Amino acid sequence: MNQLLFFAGLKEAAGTENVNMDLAGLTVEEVKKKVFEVYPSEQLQTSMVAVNEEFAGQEHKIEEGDTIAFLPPVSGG
Amino acid sequence: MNQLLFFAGLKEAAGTENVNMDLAGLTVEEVKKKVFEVYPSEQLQTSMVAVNEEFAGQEHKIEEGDTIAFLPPVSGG
Amino acid sequence: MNGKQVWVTEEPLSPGEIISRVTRRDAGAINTFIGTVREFTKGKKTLYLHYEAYPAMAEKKLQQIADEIEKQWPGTTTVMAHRTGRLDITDIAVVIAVSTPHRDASYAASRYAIERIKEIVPIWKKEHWEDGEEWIGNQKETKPGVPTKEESR
Amino acid sequence: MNGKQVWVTEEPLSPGEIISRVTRRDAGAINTFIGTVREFTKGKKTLYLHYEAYPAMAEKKLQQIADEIEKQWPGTTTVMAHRTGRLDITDIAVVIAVSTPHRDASYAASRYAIERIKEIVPIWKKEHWEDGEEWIGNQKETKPGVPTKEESR
Repeated sequence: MNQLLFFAGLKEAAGTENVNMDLAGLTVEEVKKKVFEVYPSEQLQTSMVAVNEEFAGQEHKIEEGDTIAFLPPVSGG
Repeated sequence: MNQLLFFAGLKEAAGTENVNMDLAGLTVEEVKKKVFEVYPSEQLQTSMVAVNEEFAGQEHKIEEGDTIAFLPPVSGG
Repeated sequence: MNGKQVWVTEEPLSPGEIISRVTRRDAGAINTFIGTVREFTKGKKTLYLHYEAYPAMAEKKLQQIADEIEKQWPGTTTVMAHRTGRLDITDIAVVIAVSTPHRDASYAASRYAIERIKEIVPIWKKEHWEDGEEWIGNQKETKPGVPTKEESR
Repeated sequence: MNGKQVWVTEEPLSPGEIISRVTRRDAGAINTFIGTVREFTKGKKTLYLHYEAYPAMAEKKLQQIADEIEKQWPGTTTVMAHRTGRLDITDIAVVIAVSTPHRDASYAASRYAIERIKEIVPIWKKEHWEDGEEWIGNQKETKPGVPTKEESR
């Protein structure tokens, strides 16, 4: 099982801050598509993805137990 | 009468921090020469001169009552 | 408070305390950058802000920035803290303090830190106005979804 | 303390207090530069420093720098203080704080302030080592006797 985290505008659009899905074996790109089917937010397209608190590229493969976070463009500072 | 002020290394070289001299009518350049006769410190040559707390050029003319300060290269900050 | 080099907190930040953490015998210069909540942005009046973070990752990324700085400017000590939650006008959102032997590096490292924070640290700002609210994003105008200068795994 | 924008004092300087003076509703950025007493300079161990000022003129020149900054970067608030007397290792010699609407100007104005202080403010530093002491001068390596960028009367 994998935990998905949503932040900021994406959290509001999804109406939840975390959800569990089984995504092991998929690439980040595939994960984005799959999550988009459930939470069709435009912001998902412009978000970065972090796997286990590190930015992950489109080709990165999800493993069992990974935490996957969807990060809208940041605006700290 | 004019008050002369010496600072930092110049004060130590001159052995005094202030002295009165009558310098009205002289230019800063002339004042430097005159003061050098009394306090022949090399540092006098490399010092800036301030008249009444403002930097003064070589041609600046001293008036009665002006305070003349000799400022070695600064090293604050 | 604590002995951390970087942190994210809901508590008010104290610049004086953070400055004292980077003060050391072999430093002659300390540069500090403080981001505060400004009332007007492009003529629009902000009532207050709300900052949200992905705290664990935000602290990791702040630490990464501190490490990058100490690699790029050897002999630099960096301490950074970011506040989250509701912030009112003039409240401090972020404090960066760097100490270096000489002043050039203190300015360069401090500037680097704030630019990197706006690039890679997962913290988001929501502006609240009289007539609405909005999550602010992409301040750096980087291309969405591409972590600039960040190595993707 | 006092309501001054610039001052020279024998008392210890408090960065936190100085930062609070430049904090305001229309600023989003505060940059602070702090000069501290470093133990080693070019391999030589400093025991302590002694700063001497021409106080009245030093405050005039600090004020001039603050005015120059507010002219060059409109919307900037500048507060600067310099300490004199004996300073030990890690003691704060100078604090510059500038607040601006956006961060670019805060870095530029702060940097301008410290460079100008080292150029035109009549304050001198004497270094005390185990084997001697010396007045330091001409840190900026400007030509002696020529007030750089300064209009001679």
